[in-house]
This record gives sequence, structure tokens and C-alpha cells, in this order.
Amino acid sequence: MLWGGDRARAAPDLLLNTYAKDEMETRDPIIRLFNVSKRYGKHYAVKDITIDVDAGEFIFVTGSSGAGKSTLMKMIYLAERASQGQIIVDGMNLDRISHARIPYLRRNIGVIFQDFKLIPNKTVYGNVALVLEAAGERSAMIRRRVMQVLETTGMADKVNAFPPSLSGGEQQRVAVARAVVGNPKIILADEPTGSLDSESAQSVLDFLMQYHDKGATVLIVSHNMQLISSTVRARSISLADGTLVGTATML
Amino acid sequence: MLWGGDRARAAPDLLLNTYAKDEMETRDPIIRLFNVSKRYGKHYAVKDITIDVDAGEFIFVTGSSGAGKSTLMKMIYLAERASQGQIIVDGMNLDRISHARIPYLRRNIGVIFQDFKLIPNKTVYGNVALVLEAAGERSAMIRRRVMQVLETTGMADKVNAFPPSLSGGEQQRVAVARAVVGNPKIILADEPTGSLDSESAQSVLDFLMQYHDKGATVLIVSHNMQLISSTVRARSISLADGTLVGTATML
Amino acid sequence: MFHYFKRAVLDILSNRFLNVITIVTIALSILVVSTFVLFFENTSRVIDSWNQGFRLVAYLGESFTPSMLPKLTAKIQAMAEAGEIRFIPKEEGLALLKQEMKNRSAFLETLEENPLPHVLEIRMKRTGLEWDEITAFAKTVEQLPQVTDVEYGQQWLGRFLSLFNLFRVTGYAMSSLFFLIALFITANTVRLALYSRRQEVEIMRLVGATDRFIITPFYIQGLIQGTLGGIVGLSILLIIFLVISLNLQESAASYMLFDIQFLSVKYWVIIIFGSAFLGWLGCYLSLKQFIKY
Amino acid sequence: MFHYFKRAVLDILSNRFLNVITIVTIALSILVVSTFVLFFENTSRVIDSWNQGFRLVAYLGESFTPSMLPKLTAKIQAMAEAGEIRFIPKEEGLALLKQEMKNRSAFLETLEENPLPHVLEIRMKRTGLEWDEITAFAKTVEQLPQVTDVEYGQQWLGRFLSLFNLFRVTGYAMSSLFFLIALFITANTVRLALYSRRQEVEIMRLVGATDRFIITPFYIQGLIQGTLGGIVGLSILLIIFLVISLNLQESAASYMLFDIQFLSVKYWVIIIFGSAFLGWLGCYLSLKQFIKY
Ligand SMILES: Nc1ncnc2c1ncn2[C@@H]1O[C@H](COP(=O)(O)OP(=O)(O)OP(=O)(O)O)[C@@H](O)[C@H]1O
Ligand SMILES: Nc1ncnc2c1ncn2[C@@H]1O[C@H](COP(=O)(O)OP(=O)(O)OP(=O)(O)O)[C@@H](O)[C@H]1O
Ligand SMILES: [Mg+2]
Ligand SMILES: [Mg+2]
Repeated sequence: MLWGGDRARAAPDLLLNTYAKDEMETRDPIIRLFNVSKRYGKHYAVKDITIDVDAGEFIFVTGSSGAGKSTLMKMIYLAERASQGQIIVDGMNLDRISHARIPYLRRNIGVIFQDFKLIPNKTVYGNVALVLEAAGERSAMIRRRVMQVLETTGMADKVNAFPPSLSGGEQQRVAVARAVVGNPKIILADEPTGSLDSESAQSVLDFLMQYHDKGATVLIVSHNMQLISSTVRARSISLADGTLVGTATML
Repeated sequence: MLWGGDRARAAPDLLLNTYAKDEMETRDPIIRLFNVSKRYGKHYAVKDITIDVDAGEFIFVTGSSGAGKSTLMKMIYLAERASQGQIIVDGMNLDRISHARIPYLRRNIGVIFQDFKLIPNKTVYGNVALVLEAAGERSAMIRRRVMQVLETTGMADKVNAFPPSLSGGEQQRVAVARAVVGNPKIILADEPTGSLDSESAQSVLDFLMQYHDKGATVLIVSHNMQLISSTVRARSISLADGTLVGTATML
Repeated sequence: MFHYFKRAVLDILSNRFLNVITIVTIALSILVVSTFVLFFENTSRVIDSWNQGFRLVAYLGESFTPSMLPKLTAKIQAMAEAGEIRFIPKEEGLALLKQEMKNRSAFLETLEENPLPHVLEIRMKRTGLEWDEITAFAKTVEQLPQVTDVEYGQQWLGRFLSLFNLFRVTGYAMSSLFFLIALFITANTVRLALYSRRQEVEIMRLVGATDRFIITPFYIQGLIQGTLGGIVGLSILLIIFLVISLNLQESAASYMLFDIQFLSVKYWVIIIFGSAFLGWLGCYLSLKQFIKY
Repeated sequence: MFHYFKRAVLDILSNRFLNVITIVTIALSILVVSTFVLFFENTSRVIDSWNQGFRLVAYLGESFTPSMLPKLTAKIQAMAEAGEIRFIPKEEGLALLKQEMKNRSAFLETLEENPLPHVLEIRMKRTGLEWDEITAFAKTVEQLPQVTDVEYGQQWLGRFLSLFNLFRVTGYAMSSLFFLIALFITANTVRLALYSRRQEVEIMRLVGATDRFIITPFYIQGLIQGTLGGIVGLSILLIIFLVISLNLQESAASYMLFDIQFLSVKYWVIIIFGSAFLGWLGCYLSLKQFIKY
């Protein structure tokens, strides 16, 4: 698989290539998995996976339903602990990280959860602002950042709405906004376009690409082949039944 | 748009066409909407929609995020009441239906909710069986039907799992199983393949098609163009900003 | 019905946390109510045993001879308020007086003739009499032919009685108040438990369940929770009671001139039924809020 | 800190249902505790006023002359237990005896000489004395040179005192028990309220919130809930008290020989602080369960 189908982003691409060349040699792996497995009961959700993700990489994770994609993500942001193997994220060994350090690990990782995980009794604004509040930012800065990011995801007119009154796609865009608002080093997006029409899906992808261009490492779990094939310079990792069955780089 | 890309279903299609010809003239509208609107505050989620859906039809509802697709579905199974206009479902005027009749209306409608709406502290089996228990079926019959439908959706080995421990796609397949287990006259599927890879998505569609072949009226909200274009003899309804902007029939 | 019962039990098992919390809360509420009832019953019982000690003393005139006693006794016994009647002949009266006066009694020995009248001591039949009733009774006795005078606690007794009656009224009022509070607390807890299950209820409605299908198991659960809560609450009280009363009997045996008793079986039944009712009513009040179309 | 306080208030506003339920439960628990304290305090006060009525009677021998009185009084007053002392000369004693004996007093007129001794009536200083202490005190008084005999309630008083002391002990035990129960019920309610918010807490953790960030507003909420609950509970008690005491004063004015009084300001403060503590502790106990990594 090389270049995807229709590509609307020519200019940023050029920029990206230049940027990529400069940094190519100096990049270190920001996420490292060594023989990682996750077992639930007798069943392995993830089995013996070893991957290095370089800082600034853009990666698609694919695989059929139940292949272990979400589980892999969860282990990276430590919602689940690996049963076996070692995970190192941003220099921290997740096996040995102290309880008190976990929030700081998570502040470096923006997650778009597969089920959104919006707080139902907080407004859209409150949900997105929470990330910055938890990080102890000043309120003027919070206001500016949150409004800016909601503007870009097209949710600015719903700032005061509560998640249960939003459409599926709107909820998903709030989840995207929340994941990026803290300018995290790593963005983990679990099916970030599942509830979106192809146009909105493309704009969310472009949006994540902007953060990637600014240096963020992005991992996207997706079933949307059209989207995947439209993205340049992305590595694609494929899981089946918890094991790694393929890697491909589109250039 | 005529025939979709790759079609794996040749034999059932033949059957479907015969079936369709026989019934064509005798079919009555099973769902009728006259100038239906739904307003939240000042905002119209659905505006002045008039559609007739014939018994046994297979309809795709498309439209961008926030177009009002889910709201339209909700009004049909009476999770929301229309602000204006009349809805008639299976001969019942939803504006005048008595409180006590609502459950009986809903038993004729199988809904795949966009957010699945599985009960977290009931097992997969319990979630699916609930529909039949509520309808007062005998337990031997319930067991048989539930296992059969979970078998077909590929969830038979997870009968005793609880929804929070399922992957997104698995949850969605349980939601599909629950929607069809009662053999409803009408199936409303709100984005039933959003969390599924293209293969699983196709099999869910095939599965719903089987019920359609047995006479059920099926409405599917979907963003998956590939899926839509692969489906024969389906009508496609398109919403934008709450209003009906187009209808197309693929034959 | 059996089907609903089965679903209720399964539901309790699959929502253990919520059910344990609810049962504990009911148990604690019942513990408050029954502790108070136990306290109040025992205090009342002791007070009653004192109260029964109150008596009217009727002094009999010169015209009275012991042969008239049966007739007079019968007359008094016919009155509603009269309980046990004791005749104290003047000889016994003098002996008692001597004993009563102790240090001051020496001079009584010098008397030639017994100066005291015969006396009838009349106990009250019922306890908890009002001051009015006692006064009225005293008046009636005084009007009997051979009776010259009637003596009773007067001021002191009046005060005592009004206090006891107030104590009794307050006690009943507080029992009711505590029961009401237990009811509210139970309803609140059930409401919270249901609140965290409102999505589940909503989903059941959406897949075509009738109100009855949804509600019935909750009611059965409420009854089960109430009954278990009542039994647990009463058991805790019994344990506390046994521990304390054993300790008291050891350390304070000499002072204990009366028994403290645990609630009678009648109360057990009332409390457990009350508690089951509590669970049911808690459900009733809360479900109204959550089950609506 | 202000920032946390603001978040706590916002959170209360956006979870009104849960907060109202929690505050009502705390208020009801406080109502139980404070109703019982009110009841117990008033009963104790009335009993104390009776208790103060108890006195020792010391009979003085032939050797005593009124001129010895100041010295004797001073000696007794020096004892810790002694309160007010009243001297009753034998003339007054006879008059009292006549009055006491009423119908039986005619013969006293026939006496040539007053046969009664002089008497000292000694009240107790403290209330709530143990039977032991009274006996010991009586013994000491009896050993004084001019005193021939000491008389006191004996049997009856012992019984009375042991009852009162038991009443007092039970009262304090029940106040503590009710407070403990209030604590458990509050903790239970807070736990349920948090249970229905466990997803929210989980989400906060997942987006990088520290324990402190999550927990602090809950604690502040607990304090606010506790304080409000205490104020509401106490206010309800005050209203009930006023309504009842007004009615009582009308209908039963004649029997009311003592005042019922509302809790003193000291108790208000204790109860409201206790209630705030309750809210806080309820949070503490429940959060331990829900905030874990
Ligand atoms: N908490 C859990 N307990 C038990 N089994 C689990 C748990 N979480 C996940 N699993 C199982 O592990 C497997 C992998 O789940 P995972 O969520 O990683 O799949 P996925 O690749 O994200 O699938 P999807 O595309 O459907 O979301 C599934 O079979 C799932 O049932
Ligand atoms: N309960 C509600 N209160 C207020 N606004 C609502 C409510 N439900 C839906 N809306 C608004 O109505 C519009 C239509 O919502 P709807 O869920 O029907 O969209 P949709 O077509 O299903 O979109 P999607 O594809 O994203 O699911 C949206 O803008 C949504 O915010
Ligand atoms: Mg997943
Ligand atoms: Mg929708």
C-alpha cells in the first residue's frame, strides 16, 4: 500500500517531509513494548507484542473486532497493566512507575476513548477544560485553549450542552477535542471516526495530523480503510487475535 | 448509484427479488411521518419531515453528524415525542398512544442504539434474553432463541461475559443480537457497524438482510458508503440539518 | 409470581453492593427505632412498677366495725379504678407507726389507748392514671359512709404523674418520629440505589418491558431488603443487649433491684413487619420518581 | 484552596439530586441524635431536680444544745457531699409531725412533753451520687458526737438512685450509639452517591487528574453537606419542639410543674460541628473505596 486514494492535503505534506528529514536521525522511541501480553482469565487479549514507536510517528492500528487493539492502547496509558512484558513510555517503565506518577504519565498522553468517556453532568466546556484544570493551568489560559480547540472541531456552538444531549458524532468530536487540548506528546485515538460521516472523519484526521506536524506521536485505531489509505507517511500495524501480524509503512 | 462494489450475496438476492414481486402491490406503509419536527430549545433537530416506509422496505438513512438521524429514529420508537406532526407506526398514532401500549409498540421494533445501551451488570445472555423475558416468553424458548442469535452474530463464546469486558465491536454485535432476538416487524439500526471492521460490518449487514428477507422492515443509519452501495434494492434517505434533502432507490 | 421472585433474587445477587448498602441502612434505622423502643419499654415498665405503689389511704370512722369490712370492700372494688384493697386494723397501724417513727417512737409506748383509726389501703388498678382521675376517685371513696378522710400523695403525686405521662407521650411520639425518620432514610437510600440504576431501567423500558415487569422485582427486593434489614437490626440490638446486660449483672448486681428485659416476641414481629413495610414503601416512594414515561 | 472550594460548590450544583439526598439523610440522622439528646437532657434535668430533694436526717441526742449548732454545722459543711443544712428544733418537729399525721394526730395534743429530738436536715450537694457514696456520707455524719442516728431513704433511695444512674448511663450510651449509627448511615449514603459517580471519578483519573485534585472537592462537599444537614436537622427539631411545647403549655398548663427546655447553644455548636465531621468522615470512609489505582 502506497499513497491513499484522494488526497486533499498537498501543502502540509511538503512541510511534513522537510520536518521529517531534519529530525529523522535524532528521533528516539517514545513508546517501547517488549514481549507484552495481556491475559483475561485464560484468554490472551494481547499476546507477545514487541513494537517501538518513534517520537513523532503516525501509526494506524488495524485488526478485526476483538483483536486486542483497545487493550494495547489501554496498557500504554496504564488503564490496564500488562500481564507479561515491559512497556516504556516517554522514558518511564510502566511496570515500576509509582502510583503518584501515573497522573503525570497520563498528562503526556491524550486519549480518544472508543466509548468517548465524557462526563455526563459536565458541559462540553467542562469536559474539555477538566484536562487543563487537572494539570493546574491558569483559568484564562484554560478558557482560551478550550474555546480554540472546540472551534477547530466544530463544537464551539455546543460549549454549554451536556454530552447526553449531543449526537454520536458530536460526542466523538468533543472526545477528540479533550484528547488534544493539553498538547500531549502522545495521542492515542481509539476509533476516533467511528461515529462520523466521511467528511467529518477526514477533518478529524486532518486535525490530528496538525498535532502530529507539531511533533506529537499519534496512534490511531481504525477500521476505516479509506481514511488509512489516504494518509501519507503513516505506519500501519495489524493485529489478529492479540498478536502482531503485519506492519507496513506508506511513503 | 447502482450495485455496490464487491457483492458476496448472489443467491439470497434472487430469492429476495421473487419475494418482492409477489408482495409489491399489497404492501402498506408501516411507518408514516407527516410533517414531523423535533425541537430542542430553539434548535430544530428534525424539521418538517414527511416519509412513508412500506412494510418490508430496506432503507438507509444518511447525513452528516448532527443531521437528525438518531432523533428521527428515537421518535419512531417513542424515546422522544415529536414536537409537531404525526407519526403512525404499525397502525398506531404515536401522538395518541396510551402509556400502557408503549411497551407493545416497542416489542414490534428492534432497535440497535448508537451507544449500544447494554446493561452493564447483566451478562451478554441476560441482555439479549431480557427482550424475550419482557415479552413473557417461556424460558426454554428464550434459551434457544438467544443462543441461536448469539451464534449467528459470533458472540456465542461470550454469553457469560459482562458488557464492560467486551471490545467495542463485540458490544455492538450484542446490541445487534438483542435488536433482532424478538423477531420484530421493524428494525431500527443506528450506526450498527460503526465499531466494526469491514468484514464484520458486512456480516452484520447480511444478518439484518436475512430478517429483511423474512419480512422485516429495516432502517439503517450509516456513514459507511461502501456498505450502502453494496446493498441491492435499498432506498436511501438523506438528511441535512434536520430536513430531508434526498431519496434514492437502488435497484 | 415465582418468576418475579426469581428475578428479584438474581437481581439482588448481581447488585450486591447496592443491596448490602440498602440492607445495612435499613438495619441501622431499625436499630435506632428498636433501641429506643427497648429503652422506653424498660423505663416505662420500671416506672409502672413504681406507679403501682401509689395508693389511697381511707381512714375509717368510729362507727366502723370489722364486720362491715366485706361489704365496704365490695363497694370499693366495684369502682373501676380500685385494685387490691388491704385492711389495716388500728393495732397494725400503731405497730407501723412505731416502726416508721423509729427514734421518735419512744413516747408511743406511754399511750394507754390506741389513738389511731382503722385504715383501708387501696391500690390503683390501672397505671398511667391522670391526676384528675385520681382526684375524682378519691372523692368517691370519701363519700362512702364509714370513710372519714382520704389521704394520697397530693402535690407530689400530681407532679410525678404529670411527669410520667409526659414521659410516656414523648416516648410514643419519639418512637413514631424515629420510625418516620427510618422511613425517610430508607426511601432516600433506595432512591439513591435506584438512581445509579436509572439507565438500566431506561434500557428495559426501551426494549419493551412493561411497568409491571420492571417494578415488581424491585418491590420484592424492597420486601426482602426490609425483612433482612429488620432481622439484622434486631440481631445487633440483641447482641448489644446481651453484652451490656451481662456486664451490668456482674458489676452492678447489688444495685439492680429490677430486671431489664429484651423486647417481647410481639415486638419482634412488629419490628420485622415494620421493616419489611419500610423496604416496600421506600421502593414505592422512589420508583414513582424513576419509572415514568 | 479557593479553587477547590469553587469546584466543590459547582459540583454540588451540578449534582443537585445526589446532594439533596445526602443532606436530607444527614439532617435526619442529626434529627434522631439531637431529638434523643433533647429528650435525655430534659428528663435528666427533671430527675436531677428531684434528686436534689433527697436529704439525710440526723437526729441529735439529749446532749445537744442549740448553742452547739454553728460548730456542728461547720463540721458537716466541710464534708464534700453536704449541701444546704437546715436545723429543725423539736418544737417545729412536733408541728410537722402533727401536720403529717393529720387524722391520727389528735392524741399528740395529749402529750405533756415534746418527745421528739432536734433534727438536722442535710441536703446533698451533688446530684447523681452513687448509693455507696451516700451510705459512706451517712456513716460519717453518724459518727459526729451529738448525732444519735441518721435516717435516709434506704432501700427506696437505693433503688431510685440505681435506676437513675442506669438511666443516665443508658442515655449516654444511646447518644453515642445513635451518633455512631448516624455516622454509618451517612457513610452509606455518601458511598451510594459516589457509587453513581464512579465513572466520572474513573474518567478524571484517566485524563491525568491526581488523587488530590479528585478528592479535595469531595471532602469540601462532605463538610458543606454535613454542616447544612446539621443546620437543617436542628431546625426541624426546633420547629417540632416549638409546636409541641406551645401545645403542651396550652392543654396541660396545670400539670406542668417543670419547664421543658430546648438544647443549649453549647449543644447547637457541638451538633453542627459533629454533623460537619459526619459529612467529612462519610466522605473519607467512602472515598477510600472508590479512589484506588
Ligand atoms: N476487562 C476484560 N475482561 C475480559 N476480557 C476482556 C476485557 N477487555 C477485553 N477483553 C477481551 O479481549 C479481547 C480484545 O479486546 P479489545 O477491546 O482489545 O478488542 P479491540 O481490538 O479493541 O476490538 P474492537 O475493534 O471490537 O474494539 C476481546 O475478546 C475482549 O472480549
Ligand atoms: N436531548 C437533546 N437536547 C438538545 N439537543 C439535542 C438533543 N438530542 C439531540 N440534539 C441535537 O439535535 C441534533 C441532531 O441530533 P442527532 O442525534 O439526531 O444527530 P445524528 O444525525 O444522529 O448525528 P450523528 O451521526 O452524529 O449521530 C444535534 O445537533 C444534537 O446536538
Ligand atoms: Mg476496541
Ligand atoms: Mg446519531
